[in-house]
Amino acid sequence: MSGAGRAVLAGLALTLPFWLPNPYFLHVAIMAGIFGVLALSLNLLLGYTGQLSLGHAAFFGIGAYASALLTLRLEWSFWLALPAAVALAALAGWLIGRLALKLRGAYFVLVTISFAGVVALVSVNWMELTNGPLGLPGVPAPTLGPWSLRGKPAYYYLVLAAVLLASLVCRRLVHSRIGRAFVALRENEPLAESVGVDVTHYLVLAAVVSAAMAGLAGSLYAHYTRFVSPEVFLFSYTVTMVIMVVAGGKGTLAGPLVGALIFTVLPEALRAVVSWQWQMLAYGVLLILLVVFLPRGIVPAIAAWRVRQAP
Amino acid sequence: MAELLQHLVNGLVLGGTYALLGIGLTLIFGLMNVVNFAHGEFYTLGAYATFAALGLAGANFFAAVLAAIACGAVLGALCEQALLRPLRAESIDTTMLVMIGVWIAMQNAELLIWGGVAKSIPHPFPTAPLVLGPVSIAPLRAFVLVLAAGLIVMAYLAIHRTRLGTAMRATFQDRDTAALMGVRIHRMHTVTFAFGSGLAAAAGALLGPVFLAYPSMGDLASLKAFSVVILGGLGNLPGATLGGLLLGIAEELGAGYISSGYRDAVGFVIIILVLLLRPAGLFTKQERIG
Amino acid sequence: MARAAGTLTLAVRDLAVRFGGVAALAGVSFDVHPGTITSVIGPNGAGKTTAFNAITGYLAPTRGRIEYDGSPLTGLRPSAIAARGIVRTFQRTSVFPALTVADNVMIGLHLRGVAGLVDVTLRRRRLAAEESRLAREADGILDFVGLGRRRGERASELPYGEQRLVELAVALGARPRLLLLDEPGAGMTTAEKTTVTDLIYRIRDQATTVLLVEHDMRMVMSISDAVIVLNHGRVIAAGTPAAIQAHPDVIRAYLGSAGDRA
Amino acid sequence: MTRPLAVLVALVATATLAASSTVSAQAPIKIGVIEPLSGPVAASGNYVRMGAEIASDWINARGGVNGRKITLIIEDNKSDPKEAASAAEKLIVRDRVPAIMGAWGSSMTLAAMPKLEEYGVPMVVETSSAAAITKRGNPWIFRISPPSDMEALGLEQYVDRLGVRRADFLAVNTDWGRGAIAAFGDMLKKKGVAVGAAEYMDQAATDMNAQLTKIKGTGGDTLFLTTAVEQITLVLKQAQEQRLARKIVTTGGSSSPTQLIKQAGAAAEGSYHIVFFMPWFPEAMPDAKLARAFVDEWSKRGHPFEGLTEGFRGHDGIATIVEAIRVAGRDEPTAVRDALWRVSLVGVNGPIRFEKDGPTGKESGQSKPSIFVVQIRDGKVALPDFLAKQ
Repeated sequence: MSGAGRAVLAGLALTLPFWLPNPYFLHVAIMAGIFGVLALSLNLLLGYTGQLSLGHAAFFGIGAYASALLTLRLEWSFWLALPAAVALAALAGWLIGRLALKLRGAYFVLVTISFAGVVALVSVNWMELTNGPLGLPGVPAPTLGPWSLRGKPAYYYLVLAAVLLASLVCRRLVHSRIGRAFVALRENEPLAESVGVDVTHYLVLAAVVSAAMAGLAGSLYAHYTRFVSPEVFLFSYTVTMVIMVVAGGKGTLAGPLVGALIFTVLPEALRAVVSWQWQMLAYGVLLILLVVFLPRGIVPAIAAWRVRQAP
Repeated sequence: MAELLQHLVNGLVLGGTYALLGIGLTLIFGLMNVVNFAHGEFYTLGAYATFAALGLAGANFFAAVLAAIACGAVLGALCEQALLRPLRAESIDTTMLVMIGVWIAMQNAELLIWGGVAKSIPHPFPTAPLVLGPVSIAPLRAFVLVLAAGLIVMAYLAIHRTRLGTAMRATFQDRDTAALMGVRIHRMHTVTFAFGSGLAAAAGALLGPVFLAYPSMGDLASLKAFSVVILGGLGNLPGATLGGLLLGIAEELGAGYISSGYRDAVGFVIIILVLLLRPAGLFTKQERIG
Repeated sequence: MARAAGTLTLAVRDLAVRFGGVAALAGVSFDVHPGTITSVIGPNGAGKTTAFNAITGYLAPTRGRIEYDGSPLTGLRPSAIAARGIVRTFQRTSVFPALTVADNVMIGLHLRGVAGLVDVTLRRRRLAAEESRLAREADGILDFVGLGRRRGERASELPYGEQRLVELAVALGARPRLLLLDEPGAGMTTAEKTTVTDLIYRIRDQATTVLLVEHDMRMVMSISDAVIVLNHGRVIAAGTPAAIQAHPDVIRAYLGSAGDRA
Repeated sequence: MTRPLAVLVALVATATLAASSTVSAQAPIKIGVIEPLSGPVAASGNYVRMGAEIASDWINARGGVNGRKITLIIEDNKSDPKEAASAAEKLIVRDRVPAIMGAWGSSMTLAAMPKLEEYGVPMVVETSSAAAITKRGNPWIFRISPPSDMEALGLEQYVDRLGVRRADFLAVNTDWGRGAIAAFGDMLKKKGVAVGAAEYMDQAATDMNAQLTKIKGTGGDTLFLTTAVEQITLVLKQAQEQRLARKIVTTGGSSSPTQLIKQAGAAAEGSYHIVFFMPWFPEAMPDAKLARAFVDEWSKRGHPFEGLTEGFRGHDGIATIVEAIRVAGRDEPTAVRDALWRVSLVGVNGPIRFEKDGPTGKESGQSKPSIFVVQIRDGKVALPDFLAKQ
């Protein structure tokens, strides 16, 4: 993207609360931001190391529950609970990374699904800790000094900061020996090992960073909706992340964000244009069309198109 | 003791249903390498097709089951030709995403057509249980278990003992050589997907009457099918069968003796353990590396 | 022959590898001396690549010992062995296909960088300095192998001969002290083989010991300081090229195996 | 145009269309409805929607309220709390509804509640049973369905006549099931009934044989069953296969005995069901005429009879909101909220009037609905012996 394009985009993002016609759109923007962080997180594993995690909702949920419990039960400040939630999710990522590092492809997928399944069942059944299926209502909104970040514009900037942070981390990682090691594992694992890329170390590292980012999104989600229930572990959340990453363009920095924006706006847009009977059907059909016409995702398709335009 | 026996019988019956779900997917996922999230929807389709054939066309129960299988196979073939064929050069994630789209679209189309109310599918078997000493089993479930075993054996023979099956396996093991030997690659893809989808529909047709038919019934079916396929080893029909039985019995005993709230967790933990200890699946000979 | 007295770079002792019931290596021992080019030859299935895989940690030997500079390598993972300075190439062309030639080499330079997660996320300047240093090194290696003008192209789009050079450049990125080349000349034209032979000399001259598996006897006999002959998983001869060419067992093995396979 | 561009343009166009919402001046009064219309409990959500539509059509046929017609804006929460919150936000901000009815499941309702507080819009809760909903101090919540403990108290008077001595529980592993086990367990213990096993099943589970085998081993006489009608059907069938000889009592009012007779057949024989509407005996309902009219209208529309036990909730919820708008005299959220405290009407279930519940100063409204018990006998829905004889 050109410098001018980037400046316009930054300007739009920074001024969004001032020109969006109503808070509902800001709500959509906040959800898109939270899912943007999630999509970036999944993309680190799927797009760069080539390992598909279908248990990513687990890290999201762990982040959400950790943050909610620490602020509700121990009355920690949001600013302490947030890093703690990130750390706990990262720990879970480390565990999964260690457990599953010998597994690839379908087997890795199933271990991550199973892990998420176990965590979800714990959230339902461990009543004393999680309040079970009743969930945790009344998660406090964050405050910053004397100001509450309860309002949507303030929370929007918080989420925007998180999105920027997550994309910055991704960008730096990708353009470093760590990111290259991730890609090397995806492209040719034996060759990567032959020049000293430690498979275990980098797969676990990718899982940890990815899980930490998902935990960040989970904490932001908990303090935004102010209600956490076992549904945060729903498989459909993971599926949504996969849709965002793959349709946006896996293995690109912008793809997950574009995917998150489109696939958060799309269901809300469908609410407005199609009656409820047809919404999910339309969503599925649009997804199929998108994959058939742009199999590599939106961002790579645009990049390829631009290359063709400028010979 | 009587309770344990009953749990084991229950587990066997449940495992049989899991195996039935798994064999279709082990072809599509194991051989074709398509992460088919829509597998459960073909199962749902089988159940609704049976319901429609019985209720609307007034067909005989067994004819309805056959019609449902045909329905699943035809739709599977269409799906393969229209969506998967153009994406054959793309990565496994791309085909997975298109199947996620099919999953969402099919499930909501079913909701639109049939409404959300569960349908009970009538069957010709008596409802009173067969009592054998301390244990009991419903005649329908016993029938399904026998038929599932029959279907599994048939599928095995079709794949390992017929020319078509040989061509099928050749296609996915070494596509170029198979093409050189005159196998029509495109057609083998379509046939395999149709075969797998037909088996899923068969599972739906048989299990629909045991349970109920409703639009989201395929979600759980997909999850269990994936578990069974991976437990048994990709593309391995006897493995999928044993994997199904293992999962069924483990869940049953877990719910019976540990905690019913953690029932599915027992299955998940077994999957994790199996994959950690035998990464290529429980019933596959370890491949050598190098 | 340039041979430093006393220390061996690589010492393989009684190495055995079995696959199921088949013995791919049945007790192999040989030495590689520092600063030399040593070739391993033998008919197909003699166990050459298996030996490479065992030395570089890609498979665990059933029995035996591998020592490098006096300390054992057995049990180490490939990446740890690479970190000790032993780098290999593969028999079949092995590159990072979707990446540019320059990025391929940058991955090869993995061990030349030190940036960890903290550097990458927090120490921007240090990261930038490392990145530009690595980029310069990559340029140097690409010029060395003669791929300077291909740096922006995708590795998978290069012709076969150049892909093998990319592979070599990736391996050189790790600054090997012992480089194991698995059939570097296979499938190449005579002109390309000359280029590769020349490169191998230049690599040796940069104080890298080279261990080579190769089928082209002319190439082997012209560049090797020492030759080891394997057949049916055993060493049947070892010595200078001249000695090997005259060795009766070697002649028999090659003719015999040709007869067996006919 | 190239393909990537065409797809992008299509997506952007959809989004833009969505953005250009039209609000006209003298439009009908909008009322928001949030129900699970797709997903695992879609059937129940859709029945509630059908009931709401009947109420809306009836009100409009009578000339609307305050001289204006009403129109329902229906949103699907897909059984996902996130979607419920989004739907509430959309209804409040985009559609500017003065009140909402919803959102079936308790976790959906709980997730939507912060939005009500944020914007100051009241919600009439038609189904959710979690105690927390009215205890949290959200003054925008008005519930017409009974929380589990109220339902348990409603059953208390019949415990002896049902002959419950030793009870086991089987419930869906959600807030609803867990809440029911706690509430009914407490009530039964107070009555001196022994409580045996408490087993759970996943919302999507279809095979409950393991739980039933375990329950069979406790030697109790009554099984309390709390889940949606689909799972009740499966449990009844599988209980028959397992030869589980128990009185079965279903709680929660979502059992739809007619559907059970159809789908579980003989396996449903003898089971008792707590319901909040008895469409089989409209004359026995508090407002017999209304109940009869509702049943007739329902069948006239071709809706399945078995949906009535769920569908009445939609009618009563919308009727309550419209009554509040009438009392308030305008369709402004705060006025409607204040008016909700003053409404008194008779719905299909019976009288609806809100009493204060929850922390002082921030009370939620809780109505005290009527609770009934029916039994399936000889393939028909009947009043239990002990009630019929009265």
